[in-house]
Order: sequence, then structure tokens, then C-alpha cells
Amino acid sequence: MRVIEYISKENTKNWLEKLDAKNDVFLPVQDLQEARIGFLDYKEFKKLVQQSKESPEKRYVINHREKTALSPKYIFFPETEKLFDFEYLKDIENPEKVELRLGAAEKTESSGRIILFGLKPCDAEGISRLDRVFGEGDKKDNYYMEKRKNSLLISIGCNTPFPDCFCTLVGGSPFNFENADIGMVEVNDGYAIVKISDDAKDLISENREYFDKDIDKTAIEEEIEKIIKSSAEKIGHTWEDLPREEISKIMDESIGSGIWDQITKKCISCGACTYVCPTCYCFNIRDEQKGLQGQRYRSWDYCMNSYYTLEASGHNPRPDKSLRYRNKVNCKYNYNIKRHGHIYCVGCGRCIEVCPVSMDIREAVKTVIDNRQQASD
Amino acid sequence: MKDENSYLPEIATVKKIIKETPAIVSLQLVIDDEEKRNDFSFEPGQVGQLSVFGFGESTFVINSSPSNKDHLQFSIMKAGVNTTALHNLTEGEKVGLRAPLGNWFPYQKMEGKNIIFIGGGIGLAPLRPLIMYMLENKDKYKDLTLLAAAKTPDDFCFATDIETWEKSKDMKVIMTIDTACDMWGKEVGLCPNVLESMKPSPENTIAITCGPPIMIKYTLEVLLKLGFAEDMIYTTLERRMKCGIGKCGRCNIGDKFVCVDGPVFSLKELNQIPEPFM
Amino acid sequence: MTIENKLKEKIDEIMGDLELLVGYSPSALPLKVNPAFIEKKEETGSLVFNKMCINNLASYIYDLSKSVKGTIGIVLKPCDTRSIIQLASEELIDLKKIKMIVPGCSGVLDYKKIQKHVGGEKIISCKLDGESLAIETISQKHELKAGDFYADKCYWCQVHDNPAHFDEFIENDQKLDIEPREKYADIDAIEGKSIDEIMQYWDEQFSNCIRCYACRNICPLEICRDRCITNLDEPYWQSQRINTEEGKFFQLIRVLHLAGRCTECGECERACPRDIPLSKLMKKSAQITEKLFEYKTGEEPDKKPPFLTFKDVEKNIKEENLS
Amino acid sequence: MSETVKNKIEEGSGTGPDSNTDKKSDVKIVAFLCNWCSYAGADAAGTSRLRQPENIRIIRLPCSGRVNPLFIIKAFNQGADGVLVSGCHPNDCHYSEGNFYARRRLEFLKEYLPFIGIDKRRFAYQWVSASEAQKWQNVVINFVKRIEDVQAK
Repeated sequence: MRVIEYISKENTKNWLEKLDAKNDVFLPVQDLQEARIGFLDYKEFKKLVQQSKESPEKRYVINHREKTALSPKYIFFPETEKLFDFEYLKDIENPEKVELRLGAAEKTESSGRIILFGLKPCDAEGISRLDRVFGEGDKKDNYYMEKRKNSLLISIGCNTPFPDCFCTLVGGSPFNFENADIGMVEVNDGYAIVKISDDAKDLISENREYFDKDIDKTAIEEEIEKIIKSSAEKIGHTWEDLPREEISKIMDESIGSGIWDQITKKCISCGACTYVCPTCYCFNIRDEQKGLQGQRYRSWDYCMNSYYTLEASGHNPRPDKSLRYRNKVNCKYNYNIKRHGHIYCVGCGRCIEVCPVSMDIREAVKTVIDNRQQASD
Repeated sequence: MKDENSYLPEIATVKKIIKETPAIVSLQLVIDDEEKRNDFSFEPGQVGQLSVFGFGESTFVINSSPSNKDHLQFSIMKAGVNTTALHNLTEGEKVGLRAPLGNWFPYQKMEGKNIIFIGGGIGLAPLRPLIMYMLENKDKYKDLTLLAAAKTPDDFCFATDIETWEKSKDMKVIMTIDTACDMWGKEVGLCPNVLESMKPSPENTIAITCGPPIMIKYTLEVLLKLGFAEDMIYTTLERRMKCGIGKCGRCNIGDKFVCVDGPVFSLKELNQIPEPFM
Repeated sequence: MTIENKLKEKIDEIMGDLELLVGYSPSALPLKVNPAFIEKKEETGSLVFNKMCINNLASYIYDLSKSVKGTIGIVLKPCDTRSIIQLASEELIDLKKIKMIVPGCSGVLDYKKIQKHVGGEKIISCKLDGESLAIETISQKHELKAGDFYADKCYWCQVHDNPAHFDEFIENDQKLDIEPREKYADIDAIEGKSIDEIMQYWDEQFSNCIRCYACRNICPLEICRDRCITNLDEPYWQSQRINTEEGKFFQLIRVLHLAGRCTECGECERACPRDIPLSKLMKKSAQITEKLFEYKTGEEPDKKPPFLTFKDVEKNIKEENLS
Repeated sequence: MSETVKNKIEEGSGTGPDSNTDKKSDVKIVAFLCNWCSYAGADAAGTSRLRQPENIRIIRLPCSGRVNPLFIIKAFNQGADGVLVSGCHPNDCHYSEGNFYARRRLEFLKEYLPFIGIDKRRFAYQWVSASEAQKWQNVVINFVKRIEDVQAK
């Protein structure tokens, strides 16, 4: 990996401070008291720190080592988002007549860009998956694209993968900066910058003072090689390799088999895994009205919900949790490969971590693969 | 139209309401915006999303003739919250409309062939624009047959249309009801059974069916038994939909979304999808 | 002989009478176990029973009792039996169909507490040796005392070696050995705050809610799951928005629907991916039903739950008079 | 309502212990009344021109047993400052036992509310029969006053 720039940790803070003046910077923040980690608007974070009664260092820290509990998708695809307002207008002179006015969601004229700092490579990958869903096809999703268009992703490689990490299985890597605008690796007491996209050049060129001038690039590069090697050793594998080329076919074949009943037995059909997933994009649309005014909004939805496919007629194509889970895994490891050319799982492991009954998507996929091999033996 | 908001409906006015059956009404709509109204065109089989603001949005097939520029017609069966709100509309009221969405019947590929339409209850709605198109262009198609089924004589949608079609020489019309009742001089029996007894020849014939899921299931079985090839059978499907543009995820059958890849599928296409569509 | 082996022995003995056995099996993840569903006698070897078995397997029993025809054997910690008894007292399940296999319990560890103790750092491995707990996170090794990390319910457990109801009880040589704590201490702590502070406390907690319904779906008593009022279009009881207000409102629906029913197994809080202290809400409701109706959930299968019955004169209710 | 009509109503209603006639408070109170006793009682209070504060919004239900505690929470959620439930006296229920069930649920809720940060005093349940117009007036006046006190704090 070729090192382009180097910035010390101390200077990173100043750099972010500077970036935040003109842009909206989001970064991973940990609440030490509650042990929760999440992406937060830097401005919001500073406010929290100010409000905190205890010393801020004790309660909140910027944290880029651990994965955030939620994936950062909500920055572009919020849990609840207004689509538009509507209003019925009554004519006092002529009460029979009711006019209707629709107000498109006002475009937020943000001066700067949205910058996500400290994104894991898998999360950047996740955002690139959402880009395909919302940006491909005849009709685009303006709400997502509007926010995404003006954004930059600053990704930091994972020196330490976790036991539930499996990005390498699904074709990623802890140092994959393909989807990032700026790619960084934590080395010594700072970050080596190994990728800069054209869009992000100004973030560095306008802030040259924070970047070290005299650096021994070869020494750092050697260091990075070592880090990459040790990281690769640590990554947990539950099985040797995922037959990525074939997985779609294997999944297809599994659909009629009873294997899914077995896999799903312990599942409680909740939405925890969906809502923490960086690539799940399903949503619900609802109207709500008070008096003559109302709003149409969308909110996250999850496919393990029995209401998800329930039609008004009472017909439900997926009434059973095993059918729903089958659809969920296939959506990631089959259908979206066909639709968008990629596995819609980036191996972040969040779903495994949050599952209260230890459902493990790796295990599910492995069971399907093993089942097929057994059948052919 | 690059920056067009795909979720923002056009406002349309209800011009006329027709009560089809006790549970089904047809709404004739006119788009308010003149430019959009004049530009509007659709293909038979395409759908639209109708909103009653404050209640929600649901998908219905456009069932007026594609050549009809006066209005767009949708038929709605009362089932949930939004359909009830649509039923409660009066003429002159406003609704939201996002259309046309989805794919359509490949009517060009059907030229020079016999067509048999099999529609049950409100399942006749998706067939109506196609039937009207084909009747308007009768010279391009060979024999047209319609098998219309309903629970009782009162449950036939588009009764006046069926009557007109019956009288015209361009299409053979067979009507059947599920169980016998007085004053009914036509067929009695479930749609698939009647179809089986009709023994239509699969020779150079395309079958198009739509109706409740259970009817589609058995009708497809009968058609295969009669020797129809999978690519000569078409059906339209429904799923719960929200966005209508392939984003919200819920209307998938395998890797296909009913809202963008459908609602019209040939049986061949459906059988290629690993997830069962029934 | 360890309790695990004794349990396996017992299960092997009775497995022939069972159509399905619900138990625990090991998980690949540190500090966790898997719920296991075993149909064949040969598969019982994979069962485990240890201090990581925090899951309440009664969560599955309602659905299983509908789908499985024969007898279902289920491994339950003594406290978990209460959920089964409560379901039976509401006539939601038939006790005759269920064989409660109850090993004595020496306490279970709450992995969330351990996780929080190590500062939210991911745990890579864990080893429990007697009372000493060795935890390795990505950055360091911790030597911890197991006694500090038992599940809340263990600290006021009364039934660990004497469950009131069971079909098979297996004596555990290792007894629960922890300093008991006051059950309602955390409730009192909240109630010590001013009313505005309490409101703010819950608002802060529920600002994290993502409405995933894990709390609802894991609850052994909430059998509504797929028919929940919160998802209905008609009546439109609750907005689908995901925010603090709605999260809190949903939780109050849960509290009210579980009032006089909740057996305080703590599964909702354990299942919550956002670590919202839900069991506090449930404990308060238990405290009130105990006080008002002298009713303890999950103890008497033949006694009617408090909200399904009434008395002409309620001696514990002091009605106020505004006139 | 035009000013003159309003004044007339105010003039016509003279009786009852209402000290705060001049001060108009804007607290909003939702009242769930049972159809058989309390609603009739409130109606009787109206027809006998017993003056009542305007802060109350009455919702009529068949029985106090119909009051799902969720109604009350929802009312608070939607911005009510206080919620009042009123039904027949115990043993007088039109459906014989509806209010007995209600009493248990409502008392539970009353005990629970402070735990989620809602002042106990914002909620009350009372038994008012069809003939107790005077009692209804007192209840309403006192409840409104109580809510105003809570609000003022």
C-alpha cells in the first residue's frame, strides 16, 4: 500500500475541527458510561460533551476502533424521513370545494458536505450497496441521492478485526478502500493516508498544515504491511471459504428444501438484525394527518415482520418465519447478486452480535452449502 | 425530468364513480395538470399508485383503454384502509396518482395469435385495457375468447362491458358463476373446471389469466394440462407494495420485484424464479 | 458429576417420551449459548448447561405448543419455570403437553454486564473457572470475579434450588453463592429523582430505540408477536415513526399488556440491541401488582391473573375523592 | 362563538364553588365518561346550568371498563395536561362488573405513571352517577384546579 500523506492523531483532531466548520462531520463516538458507540454529528457531540456533568473525557470519547452499534446508513437513509407534506384547503365561500396542496420535501440547502470520518471499510462498502439500490433503475430515490451526492467517506482500516467479523468471506477486506474517498491506516500514533479520491483532494490541500511534511514513507509502508498481515491472521473464519461465484446457484437450489425450517427454529422473527445491517434498505411508507394537514413519511421496515408482506385481502405470501428468513438470507446472498451484482452482506457481523438468540448468518449460509454437498454426495 | 421526485404524486380529480359490484367501484380520474395530462400515456397492464392523502397509497391496474385520453379508470375492491377511503370518495374530490408503473402485456408479440382471456372477479381489471386494445386492433389478432368468472351473478365487474363484448362478433364470451342460482342461463362451475371443459386448443393460442391467487394457481394447472406452453401463458400478480419503484423491497418474488419487473409475467418467467410465486 | 452431565443423563432417560426437546447448545460466540431443538436421541450429546445459559427457553413454548403434537421437553432454569406457569394460568398452554426439566441453578452471567464493564470493547474470548472469569478483549486481558456479573434476577432469586413447579428436578451440587441484593433498589433510585428528571431519564434511554421489537418477540408471555397492535393499519394505534416518543409509547403498550403477567425473566432487556433498561419498567409493574393485588406472577397455575378478575372491595386500593 | 353569546352563558351560570371564573387557564383535559352514569351526570350538570370549566373534552364510552389504559397514555402523548375517567359507582355498573375491572387497571396505571415521569395528580378516576350533577361539577372544578397547580409548578 502506497502512503500519500501522514497525519498525527493530535493533528487529526484539529483537522476535523477545521473540516467541521464548513461541513457536517460525523464520527464514531462512545458514551463510556453506557458503553454505547454510534456515529454522531461532530457538532452534536461537542454539545453533549459540554452538557455532560462529569468530565467529558470520562463520559464521551471519539472512538474509531470499535464498530458502531448501528451502521452509519441512517445518515443517508434516516429511520424516519418525511417524503412530503399535504394540506387540504377549504374554501369558506364554498364549503363543498376542497383543494389539495402538496409540498415537496424542501431541499436542505446545506452549505457544506457530509463527511463521514472513521468509517470501517465494511460500512463504506455497505453505503456503496445502498447507492446501487437507490441510484440504479429508471426511478431514483432523490431523498437518499440528494444527501449522498454531497458526501465524502473517510475510511480507516481495521487493525483489529473482531470475532464476529467476516468481511473477507464476502469479498471485502479490512483494508479495502475502494468505496472510500480517503483511506487511512492507523500507524504508530497517527494515520497514514493511502487513498485520496479527486473529490476529496481539497480536504487535504486546504489543510496542509496538519499533515506531516517529512515522513519516511517506506518505513511506514513496511509498518502497514505488518499490520495488514496481523489483521488477516486475526480475522475469524467459521469455514474455509465461501464459494462466492456459485452461492447464488446454491441458494436457488436450497429454496424448496426443508433446510430453512431447521435454520430458523430459534429465530424470534424480530428486526434487530435488519436495523443494524449496513445494507438492509427496506422501508415502509405511511400517511399521518391531523386536522387538514398531514405528512407522508417513510420509516425503516424489516422483512421478518409478518405485516411486511401481508396484503389487504388477507393473503400473505410469506406467513411463516422460515419463509421470511429464507427470503432475508436469499436477498443478501442471492437475489441482490442477480439484481445489483454484489452480495448484500459486507461481513460486519452486527447482526450476529445483536441477535438475542445467537442466530448467525454465517452459520445459516454454511448450513445451506453443507446441505447441498451432502445431498450431492 | 432528471430531478423529478419519484415519490411525489400528481394530483388528479375523480370525474366519475361507477359502482361495479357491492364491493367494487371504478374511479375515472383526470390529471389536474394540463401538460402532464396531455403527455400521459400507458401500455395495457401497467399500474398506478392511488393515494387518498391521510390514508395511504396502494397499487391498482389502469383498466381504461390505452387509447382513451379522456380519463384513466381504476377499479377498487374494498379491503383495507386506503381502499375504504377510495370507496368513500365523491365525484370532484382529489386523489394522488403515480403512474404508469411496472411492465405491460407484450401485445406486439401476441399479434397473429388466438387469445384466451381468463378473468376471475376483479381479476378482469388488468385484462380490460388489453381486451379493449385488441378489439380496437382486431385485424392484428385472430380469435379472441373471454372466460369471465365470478362468485355470483352480482359479482361480475364491468358488466356493461361484458354485455357489449358479448354482443360484438369480435370476441367469444363465456360467463360462469361458482354455484348455481336462479335466473342464470350461463355456465356454472369454478373457473378452472369450466376452462377444462371448454378444451381450448393450445395451437397458436396465448392464455392470459388473472384473479385471486387460488384461482390463478388452478387455472395455470389446467392450462398446462391442456397443452399450453409455459411461454404462451401470461398472468399478472399482486403483492403488497409501498414505493412502486423497486426500492422498498417488499413486493419481491425471488429476485424479481412485482412493481418494476411485473406485474405481468409469463409462466415461463415465473418458473425461472426460484421462490414459488404462489 | 457436573450438573450438565446429570442433566444429559436425565434427558437421555426420558427422551423416548418426547417429540421435541428444547435445550441449550454451545455457541461459537464467546459468552453466549444457542437455543437447541432436538428431536433425535443421538443428538442430545451436544447439550450444555452452565452459567452462560441466560436465555429463557420458555420464549419458544407458546409457538411450539401450537405446532408440535406430542410432548415437548424443555430445559428451564428454576426461574424460567415461572413463565410456563404464568402461561398455563392464562390457559395459553397445556401443561400436560410440556415436560419441565429443571436443573438446579447456580446463577447465570449477564454478558451485557461484562461487555459494559470492559468499556464496550469487543470480547474475543472468555474462560470461566469457578468464580474467576478471564476475559480477553481486543486490547487487553481482564481477570474478573464472576460474582459481580450475574444477571440481575440472580441477586434476588428465591427459587434457584427449589422451583415450585417442575416435572424433573435435578439437584445441582454447586449452589447459588452470591450476596443477595434488594430487588427494587434500582426502582427506588429512579423514584428518588424528580418527576422531570425521570421523564428526561426515559427520554434519553428511548432516544436509542430502533423499534426492532426484539423485546416483544423474545418475551415468553407476549404471544401476540405477529398480531401486534403496533403494526395494525386499522385501528392505527401507533405511528410507524422511529423516534423517542414512539419507542416509549410502544414500551408502555408492553408494560400494560404485561401488567400482572410479567415474570421478570429480564429477556426483553437482554434482547434489546440498544441496551435500554426495560426490565426496570417491568419490575415496577410487578411491584405495583404485588402491592395492590397481592399477586405474584408465575407461581400458581390455578390462580387467575389480577386483571382477569376483581374483588367487590379492594382492600389495597384507596380511591381518591375529588368532589 | 360570538362574544355576546359567550357572555350570556357566563351570566346564566352562577351557582357552584368556582373561584377562578375570571382567570381562563389553557390546560387541556380529556375525560372518558361511561355512557350510563357519568355522561348522564355531566349532561344533568349541563341542563341544570351548573357551571363547569371549559378545559374538559369529553369522550363518551359504553363503560368505564372500556377504558383501555392505553387511551390515557395516548391522550397524554398527544398533549393532554390531565386525564379524567369517570364511571358508575362500584356495584352500579350497567354491565354489572365493568367498573370493577376498570378500577384495577386504572389504579395500576395511576401508580405507574410517576415512574415514567408523569405526575400522579394529572390522572384521576372518579365514580359519578347519573343523578350526581353536583358531584360532577365539583369533580371537574377540583380536577382542573389540581392540574393548574401541577402546571404552575
